[in-house]
Amino acid sequence: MDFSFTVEQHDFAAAVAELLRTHCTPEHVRATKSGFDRDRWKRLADIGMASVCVPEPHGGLGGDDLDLLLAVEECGSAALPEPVVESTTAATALGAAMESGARDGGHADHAVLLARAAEGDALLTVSAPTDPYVAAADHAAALLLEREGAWYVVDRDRAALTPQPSVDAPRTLFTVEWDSDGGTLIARGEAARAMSAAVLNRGALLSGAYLLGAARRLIEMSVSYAKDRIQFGRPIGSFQAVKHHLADAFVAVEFARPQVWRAGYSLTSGAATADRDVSAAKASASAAAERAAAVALQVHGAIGYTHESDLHLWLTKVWALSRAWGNAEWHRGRVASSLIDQRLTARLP
Amino acid sequence: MDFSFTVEQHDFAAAVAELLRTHCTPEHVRATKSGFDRDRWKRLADIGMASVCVPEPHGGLGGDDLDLLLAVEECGSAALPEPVVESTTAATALGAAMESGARDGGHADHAVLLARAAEGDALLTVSAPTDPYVAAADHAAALLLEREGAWYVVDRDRAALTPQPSVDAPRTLFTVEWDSDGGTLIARGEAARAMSAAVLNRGALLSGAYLLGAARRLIEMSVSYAKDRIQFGRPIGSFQAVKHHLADAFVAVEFARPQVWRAGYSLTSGAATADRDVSAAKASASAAAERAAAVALQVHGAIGYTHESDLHLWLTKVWALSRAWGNAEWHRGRVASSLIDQRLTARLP
Amino acid sequence: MDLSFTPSEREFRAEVRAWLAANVPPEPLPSFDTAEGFRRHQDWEALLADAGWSVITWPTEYGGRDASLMEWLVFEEEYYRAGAPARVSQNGIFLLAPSLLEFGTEEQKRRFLPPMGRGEEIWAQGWSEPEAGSDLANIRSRAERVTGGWRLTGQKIWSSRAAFGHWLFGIFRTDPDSRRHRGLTYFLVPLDAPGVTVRGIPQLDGLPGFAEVFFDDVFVPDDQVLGEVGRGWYVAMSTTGSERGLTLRSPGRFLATADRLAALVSDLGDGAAPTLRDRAAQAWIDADAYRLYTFHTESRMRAGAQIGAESSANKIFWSELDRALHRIALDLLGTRGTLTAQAPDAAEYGRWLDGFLFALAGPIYGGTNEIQRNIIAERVLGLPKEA
Amino acid sequence: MDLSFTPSEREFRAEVRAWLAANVPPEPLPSFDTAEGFRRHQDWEALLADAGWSVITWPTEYGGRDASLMEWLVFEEEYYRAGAPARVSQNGIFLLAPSLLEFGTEEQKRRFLPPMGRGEEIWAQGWSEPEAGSDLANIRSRAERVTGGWRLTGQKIWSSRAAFGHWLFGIFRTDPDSRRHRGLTYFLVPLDAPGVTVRGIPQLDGLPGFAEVFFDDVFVPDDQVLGEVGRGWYVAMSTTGSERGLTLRSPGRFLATADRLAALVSDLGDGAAPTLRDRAAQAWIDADAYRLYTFHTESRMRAGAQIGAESSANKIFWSELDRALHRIALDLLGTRGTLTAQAPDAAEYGRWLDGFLFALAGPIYGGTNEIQRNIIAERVLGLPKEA
Repeated sequence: MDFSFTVEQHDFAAAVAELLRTHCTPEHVRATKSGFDRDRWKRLADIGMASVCVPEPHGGLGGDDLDLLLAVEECGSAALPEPVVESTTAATALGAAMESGARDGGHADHAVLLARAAEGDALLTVSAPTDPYVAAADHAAALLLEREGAWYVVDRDRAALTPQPSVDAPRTLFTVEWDSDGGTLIARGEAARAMSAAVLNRGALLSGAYLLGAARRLIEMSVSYAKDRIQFGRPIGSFQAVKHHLADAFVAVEFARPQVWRAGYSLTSGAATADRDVSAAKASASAAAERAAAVALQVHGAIGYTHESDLHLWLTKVWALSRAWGNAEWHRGRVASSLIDQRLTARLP
Repeated sequence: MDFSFTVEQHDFAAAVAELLRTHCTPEHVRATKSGFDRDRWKRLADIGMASVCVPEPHGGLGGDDLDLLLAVEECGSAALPEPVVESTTAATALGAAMESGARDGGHADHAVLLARAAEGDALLTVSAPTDPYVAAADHAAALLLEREGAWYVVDRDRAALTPQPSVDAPRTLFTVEWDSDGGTLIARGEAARAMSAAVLNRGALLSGAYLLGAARRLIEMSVSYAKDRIQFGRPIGSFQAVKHHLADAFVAVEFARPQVWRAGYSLTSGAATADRDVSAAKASASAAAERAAAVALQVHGAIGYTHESDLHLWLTKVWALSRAWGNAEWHRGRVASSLIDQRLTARLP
Repeated sequence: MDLSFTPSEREFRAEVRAWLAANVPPEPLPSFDTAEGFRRHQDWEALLADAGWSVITWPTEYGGRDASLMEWLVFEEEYYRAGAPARVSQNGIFLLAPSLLEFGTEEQKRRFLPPMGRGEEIWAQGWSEPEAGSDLANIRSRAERVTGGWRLTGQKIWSSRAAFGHWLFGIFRTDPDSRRHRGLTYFLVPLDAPGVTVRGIPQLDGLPGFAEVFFDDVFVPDDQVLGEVGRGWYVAMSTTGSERGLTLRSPGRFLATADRLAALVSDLGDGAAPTLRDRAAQAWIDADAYRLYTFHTESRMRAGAQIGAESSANKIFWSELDRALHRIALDLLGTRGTLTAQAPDAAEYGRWLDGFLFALAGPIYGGTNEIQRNIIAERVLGLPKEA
Repeated sequence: MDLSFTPSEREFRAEVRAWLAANVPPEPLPSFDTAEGFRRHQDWEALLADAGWSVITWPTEYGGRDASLMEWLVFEEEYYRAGAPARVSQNGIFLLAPSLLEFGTEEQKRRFLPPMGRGEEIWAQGWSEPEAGSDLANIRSRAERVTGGWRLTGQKIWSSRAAFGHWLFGIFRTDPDSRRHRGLTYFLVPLDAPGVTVRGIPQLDGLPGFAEVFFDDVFVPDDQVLGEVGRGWYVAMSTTGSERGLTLRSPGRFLATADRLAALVSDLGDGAAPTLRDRAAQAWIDADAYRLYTFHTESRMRAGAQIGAESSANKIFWSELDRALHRIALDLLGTRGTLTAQAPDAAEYGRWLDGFLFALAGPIYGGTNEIQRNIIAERVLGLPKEA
């Protein structure tokens, strides 16, 4: 049993964090009103962020979810506006479809698309099976969409997008209409069902990892504010109520993190408990992040409500991502069903 | 709109409180190992506690639930061991059955029984429709029991009692077996259904009132302890965490109380919302009392766990009565069903 | 105990309901934190005032109808039930007016109350300062004695309505050697006075729901001092323990939200997870409990009781209730719950998100819930102050 | 990351499981807070020790098998899964033994460890005093230097196992002028020494789960001092930050309870309210999370990390988890959940009530959760100490 990441995985996350410290400061995040900065995305892709889970024959690194978790947590800590969850999930799904399709020759256009996505030159996105909206569809070259039990790759230009603005403005959401002849079939039947399950699990896993980073940062900002802010003649961080709120949020995040990592391992190793493990992780990460957001607002007081404070950059991410890819209620329901209806109480490890 | 009790109602509660200050100290409660002290019960009956809701023709005062609520809260505040909830509920139900039966002549034995109960010379008890056990059956002269949609009065001597000891030892519980020829029918059909509803609502209401008193006392004891107990060089009551726990418990009790009173009014006035109002009250009172119990234990620390401290006299009452007559979950379910399935959102007042 | 409304209260309710049904705009007004929305809300206040519904508890001579507290509670229930516009005049009519009625001179009442009631003059509040957030007594803005009045210097922050409003009420330090609650005086200041600068503070939605107000040698004549010089804290706080504790957030608001939540759960049918159904029932019970607690307090006040820590208990209860109501709705709606009101798919659901964001502030403003818990623990339960 | 057990760990688990299946008494033993139950639990300890399962992490020379921390975690999972008896030797093997192994002389280890591991000598803990509950440093019991040893005077309270046990470990003030954490010394005291009086304190169930221990000029020879004179606090606390934080409550206990809870919900079928089903799922998730957090900590320790505030986070998490698990079970069982184990109807359900009562103490002992939150806030998050 070894609950640690490899040196390479740590190094990759450190490189992502370093890049974001320079190119994804709060000022940068504020400036990214559209939700997508091609230059920053290209830089991230240059160090491998877009290609980790793309198969090697298609220009990727052939890695797995475990190679990504720490780096995605760093993205959450920086409130990275780019849709790292959706693009990675889409690229992984397309790569897997290509791999299985390779036996039948694959699809040349998709190979090009995937290679460009791995390079950071084309963005992919995907519809979450739990949600009616597609994130970042406006920035994407192509969308992976499900219709009547089959999956398609749809050119963005062949799809009609209706914006559905949400609390997290840079995370653009859309309802998408498209003609069937505008899409290319990549999976149907059993393969499509497997793709739906894989997409849902991966999106939930990665949004969970992102939420851990955002929650960690919210706690850091609140601790720092509570040390400096003087009320009633003393720093508010010396009051027990403030301490205990922050300690509880910290504990929630610390206990959610190993669950997210275990879920990554379950997915990667194809464990029988993968669905349940992913749902436990997303439920815990969503709840921990919501708790951190509520405590951060309470500690900051009115200033946390302003556009001037940076706090809202993380708050809005938490409110959006804790509900995207299935909220805590939905995932807890999936755990209950596995645990109680199917009496699957076996554990991994 | 007048949310106040009459002078008589206040005076009655004050008289009960005064009597209990003398005859129901913690030492008395400890000494009442059997759960029933005939002398104390007789004294309470002498000032009207057993006869408030008994019709006047049967030796009672012909009052209603509102005449009882404040007095029952005082019983909870004193951790009165005698089964005031069950005996009052039983006497009221038998009185009502006699009243409607009076038109057909009634039953002479029951008139004697009721008059003796009103005097405090005979104890009545009743099976709660929510619970499989009958409280205080060993001390009762007769039991009101439901079987196959009909209600009976059963002589205690004609029933076989199996003790089912619970966390609140003096609140003796029993499973009861009896032959049908050992009981006298008092209601069937529609009348029996009405009696079941009335019994359930009255038991839930009165146990809610009792819980308010117990919760109030638990908070008082904890406040007093927190003022005196020194840790880390200061009274523990000066720590914010202790203050906030106690403040939250206090708020929960204060907001539960008007709900209990409103439920009493709904029952008394035969409101269409009575079932829902009683359930809201019992759910809130149970939750508030459980909260007060948890906080009291946390404030007292290890001493709260000992037999030497008086705290357990109230803790065990709360644990038992918050679950008897339907726990918070059960009652919240009844509210949800009324509110959501039947869309009954009208309010009283 | 008689929990029925009197015939006159029932008539009153019917009258309010009928008027609102006929007059509440069918479409929600734009936010009053925009220039246009502000004006449209002022128009609504004028319409309310013309019909005599604007400030019903005030004496008739200033535009009210001498309504009882119970009538006001009934009015509020109907107002929120009808989905009527938010009150742009809220700071003035709920926070300033009680103080003005108690401490103002007859001239001040005649000068300020009627235009406040008609929504012609909108008041901003000036309590907080950058170094005095929850700790209001730490006020540093000061007023110096000059001939015929005072010169104000300093800065106020978190002034709601200041961005588009006309007047500000607030306390300033008139005794430079004083500390904490002493030596403060209550001033009424026009926001267009020379030396006043208002800077809007954009909130999460980008609109200036708050403002900073800077005072640079602003002259205020003596007749714009409310109450005694040096007793500003007393003037500001004396009403918080009385009706204000009851009227800051009337139950009507939460009852309407709770009913909408119950309807949302009913409408979703099997689409509502059973746990959310249960949480919604609990929140509805709590809204109902808040109403009962308020009626109970009203009965006690009518019997002559003074309101004390009830306002702290109220504050904790309604702010947590409001947050719960909206959080449950968002949990019911999933991703759809995160859409803003502008999203085509939001339909009528967009109000839940706005309400959620607003509700999150509840435990913070008007004295944080931590402070309210201290008040209950120390003043009601009698626990010792912190070391 | 490789979350699989090694072949040797799997073999180890199989071996433990097989032995427990063959040896765990089919009926629960009487409580070890009764004379008979105490003896029966000692017999069980002897059986465990004979098979080498009593103190697996100890060096073989003292009766252990040099097991790794991971093997111990596996052992604990199997132990609770099998429903094996509570460890009457717990104070000794979990709290004293780590200190003895680190600070004891070779003679002390040889004298005390083997009979402790075989359950022949049962140890009571002597930390708390009437005036030193959560504030352990406020210790007043003192030890005076005399020829060849010390004379102990004072009182300890909340000594679990003291009512029937043989020895007590605890700290006493050896420097009468010292304050707080300084000038304390760690002593090992036989409970049958002249001058020692033990008075059982009945708990809610009437059994003496705790005792008060009075010391009236009790002579303790020098070789029963553990570690340096005057460094008793250091000796007592040094192990709390290392493995003890991890081993005070191993995940196995909560995993077994969570599985029983899931089975209870499954068995009740439609009789389980949907909300309780949901709460049970959350509690099961949390038990699983506690296990993962522990494995994660074990990996970090193997990589050389020091354990710090993890033990505070652990304490908060498991104590709240334990309370939740049992509360949900009682909510599922309704009135039946309030029956004691003696009630005919309680059947296998009676254990939930006992567990509930025990779990309620979790947030209190071993440092209240309030203290643990302070530790996290100050030592991990770096927030300032209270004024």
